[in-house]
Amino acid sequence: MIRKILIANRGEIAVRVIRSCHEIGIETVAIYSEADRTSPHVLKATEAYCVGPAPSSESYLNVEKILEIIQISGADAVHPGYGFLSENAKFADTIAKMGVVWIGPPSDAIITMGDKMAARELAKKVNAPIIPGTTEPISSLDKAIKIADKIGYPVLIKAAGGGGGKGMRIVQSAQEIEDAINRAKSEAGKAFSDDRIYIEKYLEEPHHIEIQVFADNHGNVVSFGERECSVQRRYQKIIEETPSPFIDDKLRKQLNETAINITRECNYIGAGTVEFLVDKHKNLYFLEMNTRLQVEHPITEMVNQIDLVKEQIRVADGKQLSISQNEIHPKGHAIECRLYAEDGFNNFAPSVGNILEMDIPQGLGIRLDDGIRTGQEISPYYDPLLGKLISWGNTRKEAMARMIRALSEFHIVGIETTIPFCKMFIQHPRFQNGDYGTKTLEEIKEELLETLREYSDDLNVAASIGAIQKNLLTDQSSASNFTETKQISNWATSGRKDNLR
Amino acid sequence: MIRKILIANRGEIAVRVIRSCHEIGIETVAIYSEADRTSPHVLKATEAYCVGPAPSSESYLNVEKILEIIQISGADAVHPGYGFLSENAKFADTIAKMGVVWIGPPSDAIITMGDKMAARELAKKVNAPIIPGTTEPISSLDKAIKIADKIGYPVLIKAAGGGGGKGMRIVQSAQEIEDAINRAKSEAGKAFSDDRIYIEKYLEEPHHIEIQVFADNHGNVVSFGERECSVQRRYQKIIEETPSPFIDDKLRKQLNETAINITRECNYIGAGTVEFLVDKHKNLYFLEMNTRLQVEHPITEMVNQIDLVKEQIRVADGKQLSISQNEIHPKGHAIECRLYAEDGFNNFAPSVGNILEMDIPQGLGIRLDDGIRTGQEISPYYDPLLGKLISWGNTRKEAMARMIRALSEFHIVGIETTIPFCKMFIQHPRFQNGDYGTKTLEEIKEELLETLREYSDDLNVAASIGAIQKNLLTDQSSASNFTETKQISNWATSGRKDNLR
Amino acid sequence: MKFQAIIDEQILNFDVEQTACGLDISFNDNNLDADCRPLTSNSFSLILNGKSHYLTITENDNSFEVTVDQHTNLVKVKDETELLLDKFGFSDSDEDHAGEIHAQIPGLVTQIYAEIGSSIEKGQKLFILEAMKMENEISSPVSGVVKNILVEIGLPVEKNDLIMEIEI
Amino acid sequence: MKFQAIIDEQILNFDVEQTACGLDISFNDNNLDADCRPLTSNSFSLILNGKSHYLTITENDNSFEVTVDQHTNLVKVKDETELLLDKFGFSDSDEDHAGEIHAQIPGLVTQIYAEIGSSIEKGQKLFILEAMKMENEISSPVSGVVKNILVEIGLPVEKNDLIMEIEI
Repeated sequence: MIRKILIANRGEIAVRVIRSCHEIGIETVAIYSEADRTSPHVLKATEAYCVGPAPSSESYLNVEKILEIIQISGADAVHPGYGFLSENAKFADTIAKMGVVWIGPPSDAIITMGDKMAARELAKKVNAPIIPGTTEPISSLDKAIKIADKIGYPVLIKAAGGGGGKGMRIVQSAQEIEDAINRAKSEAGKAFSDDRIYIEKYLEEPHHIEIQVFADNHGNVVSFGERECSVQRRYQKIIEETPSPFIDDKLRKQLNETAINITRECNYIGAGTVEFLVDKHKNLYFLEMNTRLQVEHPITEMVNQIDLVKEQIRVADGKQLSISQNEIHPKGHAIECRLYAEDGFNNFAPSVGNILEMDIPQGLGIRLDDGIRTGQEISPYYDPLLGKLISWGNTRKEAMARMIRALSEFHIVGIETTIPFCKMFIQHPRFQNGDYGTKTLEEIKEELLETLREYSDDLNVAASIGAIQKNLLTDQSSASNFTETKQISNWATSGRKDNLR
Repeated sequence: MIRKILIANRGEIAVRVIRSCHEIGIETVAIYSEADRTSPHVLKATEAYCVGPAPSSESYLNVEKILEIIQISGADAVHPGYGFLSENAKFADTIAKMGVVWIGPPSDAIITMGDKMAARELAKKVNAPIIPGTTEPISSLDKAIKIADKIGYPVLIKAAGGGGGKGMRIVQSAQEIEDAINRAKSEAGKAFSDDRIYIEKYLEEPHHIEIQVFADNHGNVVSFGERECSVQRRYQKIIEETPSPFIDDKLRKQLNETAINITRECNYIGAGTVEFLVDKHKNLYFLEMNTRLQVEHPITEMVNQIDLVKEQIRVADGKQLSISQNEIHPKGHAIECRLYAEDGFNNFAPSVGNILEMDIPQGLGIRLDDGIRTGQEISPYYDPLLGKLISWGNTRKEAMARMIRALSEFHIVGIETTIPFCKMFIQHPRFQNGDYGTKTLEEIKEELLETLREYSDDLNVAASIGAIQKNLLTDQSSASNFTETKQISNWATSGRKDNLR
Repeated sequence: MKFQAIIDEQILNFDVEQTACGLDISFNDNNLDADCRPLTSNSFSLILNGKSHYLTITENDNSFEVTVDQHTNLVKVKDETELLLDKFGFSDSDEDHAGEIHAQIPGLVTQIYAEIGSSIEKGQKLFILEAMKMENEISSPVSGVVKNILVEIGLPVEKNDLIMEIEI
Repeated sequence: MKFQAIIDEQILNFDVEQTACGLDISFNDNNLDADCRPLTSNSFSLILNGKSHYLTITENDNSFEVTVDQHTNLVKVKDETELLLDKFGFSDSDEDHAGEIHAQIPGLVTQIYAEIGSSIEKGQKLFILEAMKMENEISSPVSGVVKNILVEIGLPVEKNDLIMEIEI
């Protein structure tokens, strides 16, 4: 019986885990770096211990110190959250060997699914489709053509020696293949002194779709349905929703079954996520499995009305899952917006500073998984994720409208966030119509900026009045000196703001 | 088609209505008294107009000015919220005659159900049980005995001439009745020079249970289930939950059917609440009908996953209800705590002041319907309700644990609130076991205070360290002068805090 | 630096040194593992022997109203200078004002239950102050004799107005 | 009192009188129905011709960063004295510093794409600053010639450190 859980993490996920623990009467132990002494997870935990200096390598990844805190605090279980040590099999093993419960899958499953090739092999065993392609680089033209024919067009040719798009080619048909391979090899040879190439299936307008699975050690494996995670930038997810507006029930069934098969095959226990790419022809391809709780797990919780962290703890405690597959019937629609300390309208430039004020949206169908507080200093040491805003609605339309309503109510002063970007993205017809894939963000980025520039005169007058009012208040509180030398223009003022105009 | 709604209210309910309007693309018009210029409902509405000075009679009840603002703003509908003009039939009528949609029941229904005798008669017509008793005062001993026998014991004898418990008697059996009536008459005669008395059925350990009904003008009348509202103080509800832990399915069915019958009989349209008293033998008695949205409507929304304000707007717009009775299956359990600006541990003394800081609980299963913001001045002019915290869980146990978790995370600095009281009440075995009625709060009040006094030494040391730290910071920021005369002790410091020790 | 905290009629003695890493605090001559950090002007995080506490603190006349994990207490703090003054009998006593009953909120006095000269028990109701749509019964914080009544029934009072004086 | 607001390359002229009930504001000689009230230090409520706006404002060097209904703009405000100085040619120009590229956040410079003397187009990438576990590409806000580079690859920089100077 677990009584006290050490959460080997920080930020919103640590707070998330603490909340569920306290609701089931389990005490919590927070660890914090010196930069995080007054962060919310420290304030909300039952106990808190310093784990080292600010850099992750000396604190949240400092295994030795964490083991020491486990001993001092008497924690009988460890929840790793996501990131940091969550997919570190050795850490999982060490914990388990101490007689402390590891709230995650067995280390064998972590190792298998953490290895790209091993995961691919395992997927093949259960007949899960994987993206067809070469796993070894080739330099022979004949062999390359044969493989391309076998994979089927369109195919993607990639240079083995380097990245950055050099030597990369999309080939639509057999007529073009010879010429394309020759050119790719030549380009790659020049650029990287290595003319070997990979060939793989080119996925048209791919969607990133993942399945939330859960297994206990009584042989039960269930799926809680899919999450559509195609709103991405540089493989960083920004907005997720469930159900996916793109897939149909046939594909949904296929995805769920495939995910369950993979989960069963790797002797999984606990919460996991099986990621797929789905092309525009609704072909699915297994991508990888994340052997931990996912950032975007709340949307699955909303439509299933279940607390996945509590299920993790149940299962780690040796109990059965509280729900069986035939009781799982997702209801309604949920959307998550990730709140990053980044300026969505300036290439997602990170923002640091003090959170001076916050006005947080509330009300029916709105959930915030937060990891920040008023007065907090956002430091440059960690991931810029501040929290996640989640909306639920009976329909996709309602969930979207509710999210827009909530984002409009959300004011954070002191740092830039992705709130305005998320709002405009959700308002865009491509999202409204559910007509988007992993490349959509890149495609409509400029259009969003353009819309932002369409300023009404009213807003300009409003902004001016505010500035004048603030100016008067500032002058009153501190007699201003107009001859004072003022320091001007770093790229915050000159670069970033130019973009906003 | 409604496009712009004026909300003739303030505080949390005005904010609540604004949120639903914006989610369905309807613009909102706020009205505000001079004291409310910077209150949240003004900040969140599309438009806002001043309706007069602080006192309600000159602002939120100022019909003439409200009608003027309807004209100026071009609002095509009015939502009255609860309180203020929400049950004012004449106002409803005036609005309707202007060609503006009244989001509430027809004035006839308001009039009928607002009249105690008329409502009683209507209830009788549909065979709804009402509390048996005399409606006219009597002074004849014989007649009184006959009536008491007919009603059945226990009965309550009340003086017609006055209140305050004088002349009031509970009579358990026929043997005691003659003596009791004589004494009551004599006491009442002396106290009020009027020896007439009322006799009514005495309800043992009564519960206050109400049914949320909804009707459209297509003949559909549905019930969304009950709310248990027995945690009360001076008839002011403090904590509500659904489903009621007290009633069984048979009684539930009876309550729902009776409520629907009454709703149908008074030609109701829109959202309404039928209130009942239920005694310990599970006998139900019709009490009254509230012809408006109820403060505690969110718990019904949580278990039914429906937005009742959106339904109100639909129905006012002439559309059918979006849901039929056989689709209504409440799921899980919801609890609401009312956050009053009152000190729950000092006789609910009201508190005014500036909200200096707020740390609001978030996360899965938690909803806040808020009407306050950081920096807001809580004035003495209006109802002390600041907002409502609502928890949802798959079970009653989970909803309670979640509520306690959320209340523990809730910090408001600057005014006293009922947050600590609600937390202790929910933690008390009487609430935990679902074993409470309308008198429980009064019964366990002292015990809660006693528990509060059981201070651990650790907490005293913690408080002292905090005070010393604050003292040092204060000294640093303003050089302190120990000879300065300090003004001490109003009843805030001497009276109220004594109670807290 | 020595500090005395008076809380719940107990006197707690602390010794506090300001070091580079914060405060070094001893309680009853035992060094505490305590780390108290301001979050905002009125909120603090205290880690005391590993346990995390959330404190909110407001200044209230010469005391601090401290809420620890939602338990509120009044704490008086005396520093070395004040302790020295106490020792030589120069302490400013609170007792002088203990019988002054002030209005905590603006409102209307609608009932007065006492007269000048009447004896009052601690907890006995003194008057009703109507505010926020509610009748608020005000009870006496002390026992004594009513020395003065400064309001009349039906008249509005402002916050902190003196309403009664009770001689203890 | 006259004020000039410079926003989005437009110049807006206001006339503001402080009255008992707040500010009386004229824009282009037309009286506005405007009521602007502070909510906290950085938030304001503005009711302009009946419409309710939520404003957050922070001071940023000599400008205000104003967010109205989540649209952010930089606004410069000049009062009568400053307008007078402008008139006589004493205005302090921003242009002097426009080519200075500072680090907006602390981080590590991992790539530099320019050399001293090279011509730079507005929008061309200058260097990569690694922070918050991300690579951040910094582009030039101006066109010009690189005059100075003050960092080296692999070295950490603090917030506001000068990284490059570009002669416009």
